Amino acid sequence: MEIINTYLLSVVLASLLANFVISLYAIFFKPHYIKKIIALTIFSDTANTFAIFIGYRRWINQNPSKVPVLTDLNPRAVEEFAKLAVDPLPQALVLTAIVIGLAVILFLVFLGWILYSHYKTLDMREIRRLRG
Amino acid sequence: MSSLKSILRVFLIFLLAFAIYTIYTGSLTGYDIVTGVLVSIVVSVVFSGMIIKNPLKPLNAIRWFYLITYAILYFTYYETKAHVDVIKRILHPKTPVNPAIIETYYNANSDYAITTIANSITNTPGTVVVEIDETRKAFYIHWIDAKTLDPLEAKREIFESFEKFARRIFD
Amino acid sequence: MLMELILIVMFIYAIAILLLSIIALKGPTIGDQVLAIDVLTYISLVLFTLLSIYLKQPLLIVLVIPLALWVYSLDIYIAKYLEHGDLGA
Amino acid sequence: MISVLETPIILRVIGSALLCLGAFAALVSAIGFHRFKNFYLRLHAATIGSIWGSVYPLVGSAILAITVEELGVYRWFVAGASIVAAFIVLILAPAGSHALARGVHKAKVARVKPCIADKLDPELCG
Amino acid sequence: MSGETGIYILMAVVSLISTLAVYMAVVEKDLVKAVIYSALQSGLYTILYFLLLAPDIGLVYIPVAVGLIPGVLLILISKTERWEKE
Amino acid sequence: MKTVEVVVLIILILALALLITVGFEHIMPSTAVRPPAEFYLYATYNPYKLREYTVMSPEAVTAIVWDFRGLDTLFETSVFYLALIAGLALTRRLLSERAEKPGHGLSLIVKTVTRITAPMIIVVGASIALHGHLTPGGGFQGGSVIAVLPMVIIVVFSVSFLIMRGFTTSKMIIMRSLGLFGIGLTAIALFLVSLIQGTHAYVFQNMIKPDAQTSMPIYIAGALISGTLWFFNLFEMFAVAAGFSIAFIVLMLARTLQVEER
Repeated sequence: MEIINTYLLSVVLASLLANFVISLYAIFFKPHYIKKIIALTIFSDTANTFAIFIGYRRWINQNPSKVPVLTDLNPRAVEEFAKLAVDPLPQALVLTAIVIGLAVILFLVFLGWILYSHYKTLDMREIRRLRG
Repeated sequence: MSSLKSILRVFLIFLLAFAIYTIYTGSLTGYDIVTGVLVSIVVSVVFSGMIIKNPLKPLNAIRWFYLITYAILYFTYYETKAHVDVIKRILHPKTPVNPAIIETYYNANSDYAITTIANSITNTPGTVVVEIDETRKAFYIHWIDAKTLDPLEAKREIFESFEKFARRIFD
Repeated sequence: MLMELILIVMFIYAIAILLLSIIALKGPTIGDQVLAIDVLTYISLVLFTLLSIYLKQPLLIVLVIPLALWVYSLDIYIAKYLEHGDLGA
Repeated sequence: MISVLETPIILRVIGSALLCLGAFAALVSAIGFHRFKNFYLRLHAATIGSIWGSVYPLVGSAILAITVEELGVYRWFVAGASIVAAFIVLILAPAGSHALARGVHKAKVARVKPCIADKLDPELCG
Repeated sequence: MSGETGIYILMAVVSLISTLAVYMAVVEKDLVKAVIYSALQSGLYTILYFLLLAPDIGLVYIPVAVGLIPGVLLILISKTERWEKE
Repeated sequence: MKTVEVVVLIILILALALLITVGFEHIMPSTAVRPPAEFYLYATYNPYKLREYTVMSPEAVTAIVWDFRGLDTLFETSVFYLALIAGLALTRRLLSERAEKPGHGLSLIVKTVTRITAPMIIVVGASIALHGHLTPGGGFQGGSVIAVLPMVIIVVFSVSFLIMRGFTTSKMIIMRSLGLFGIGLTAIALFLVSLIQGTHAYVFQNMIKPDAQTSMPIYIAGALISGTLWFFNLFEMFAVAAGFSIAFIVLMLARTLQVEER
């Protein structure tokens, strides 16, 4: 049973790695600017998911692992919470990363609009050619 | 009179906002009540003109009675009838369909009544409102089993009872 | 007894999500894809509720309301784009 | 006469029935997406998925959550959130379907097929 | 079958579909469709965050990735061009 | 047809997973978390044993975001604003807000439904932010939930509708500055107080530390507010919501400006 669980979790890890590879490929080799932005969002989301996945905690003796939020406020609940809850640190780091990611995407979108009004295209090959 | 009406309007939205805040928060301690009241006051002042035009309508008990009757009737009878019909069509080996976009005319005035009718039509499988023409008061409905193309007959077939209730509730 | 029922229901919902995501991936037109994503999300709301009952973690339910509120935003963006070609008009 | 002891059982039966209905409807809706070959027909399968597949089981799980004692005071939280989510889906899903259908029809992305008549734009028929 | 394995199966299936969505988003020439694929990927990641017990991330990820990024990208597409040339 | 490629992709992933299972099992999540995480979980609400390190907030994520790693978050917030300001600076010169005629928008049904959901959104966002120290949520979450509302209103009604209603960028900038000012003030509040009193306290301090014995209020009238966390959440909500709203409005006005330029 244990090995099946490990295999299923490694399917998650493998797909995240595949997402990394595919989106990195798109960021570097796809010529269109908007496609690059889409790939960038996918890349940052995958990185965030990867961080949270690393912080996941497996079940202990059929006890589901817990959300990192305390529900009862008493000393015994605190002890149990520290034994069962998942890692809150990656979640805290990812939280700000997502909002910053959106701000960066907005900046890139503004930049794309400026680029388009200058060159009348967003295809990177053509922009490179137009610059001479 | 008009100032009383606007205060009433704000108060009604305040109640709605506070109810949602309480349900979403899921607890009713002193902290929740204080913050909920503050947030609801801000929201109701900002949105009062946008949601309710005539504040006397929501205070009418007969409208609420019709609303409850309509909800019970709609969720038990009309939904079941329409769902069973479409589920039969999906599971039938040949998927028998007979679709058309038909034109019908509604007879309601307020925005909420029109929206209720249209959402009721769309929420019953088998009919979807594709386009609404406000000047001619026309719905264009995609109907999976077009029994008729005549506007009046189609109206009787699809949404006459919805319209009756919606006008009693919102008009 | 109840938990087994919930597990079976969740299994059926997972199959439905799988079938819908096939349409969302290959659906011939844009409309089909957006519609499939919609229904997929509405169905996963039920999955979320059942999971938070099954895992005995009521706090997970907070995700349901924002998700229900924002699914239709994709609909209206696509609809506005197809209708006018400009989202601000 | 319903005694206090039996009430949770009745609630559980109602909730479980709604859940089973929801599971069946969700599966049928997903099958319908595969069996119908046209966008406008799929709209009807989508309605099954959103009403019987989502609104009814959300109400059912709210009823079930009240009877689950392990959740403590938070069961009202779960039940309230489910009810509000059901209400939101009930009013937003048809608006989304309508907006999408209108956009697709105006942009002529999909044809109405099979079709008896199209009063809105006869060219799209067939 | 225990509940743990069930949760992990769901996780594996969801992440597999998300990889397919990412692949389709990258190879698609129609940029509107690429945005829709990335929205599908966002929805699947939301389910994944839920299963990984991160409601905080879900709460910030749903408005940003489901509600805002498709809209912002569609604005840019509507202002510029829809098709990616060969 | 892409079916072949998709099947190849699935098989590749499954094979890679097999490889990971056999060879790299130790990188998988296990039943334990790393020691720092265990400390954070143990210290987030623990007035019983760790009074000198606890944040008194049941929400571990918000506790880390605004207390254990509060300085990080402050600088991340400033990065976020720099990105937004850089974006706005690109179009700043071209910005002109005039209440033109209202646009077409979508159909009546969608408009009415959006009208009903608009207050719901603000209430839900405010609830998320104000309960950030008790239940999942916080300033970033509440702010981004609220920030979707201007976007939806722009799409469903039109951008000129939003401007005619009074949601101009200047008002949004005032709101955003208010939020940022509040964040800064909360960060140094305890330092200023101890400066006046003549005692010792750190910048960004929340609860008592071994060598700084002043503390923000944990309870106000019996309600747990966890010191600075409540204020940070509130101000961050304003800042995030207003900041994104400005960006959307400017982004939407861009089209008309481009036409006028020609």
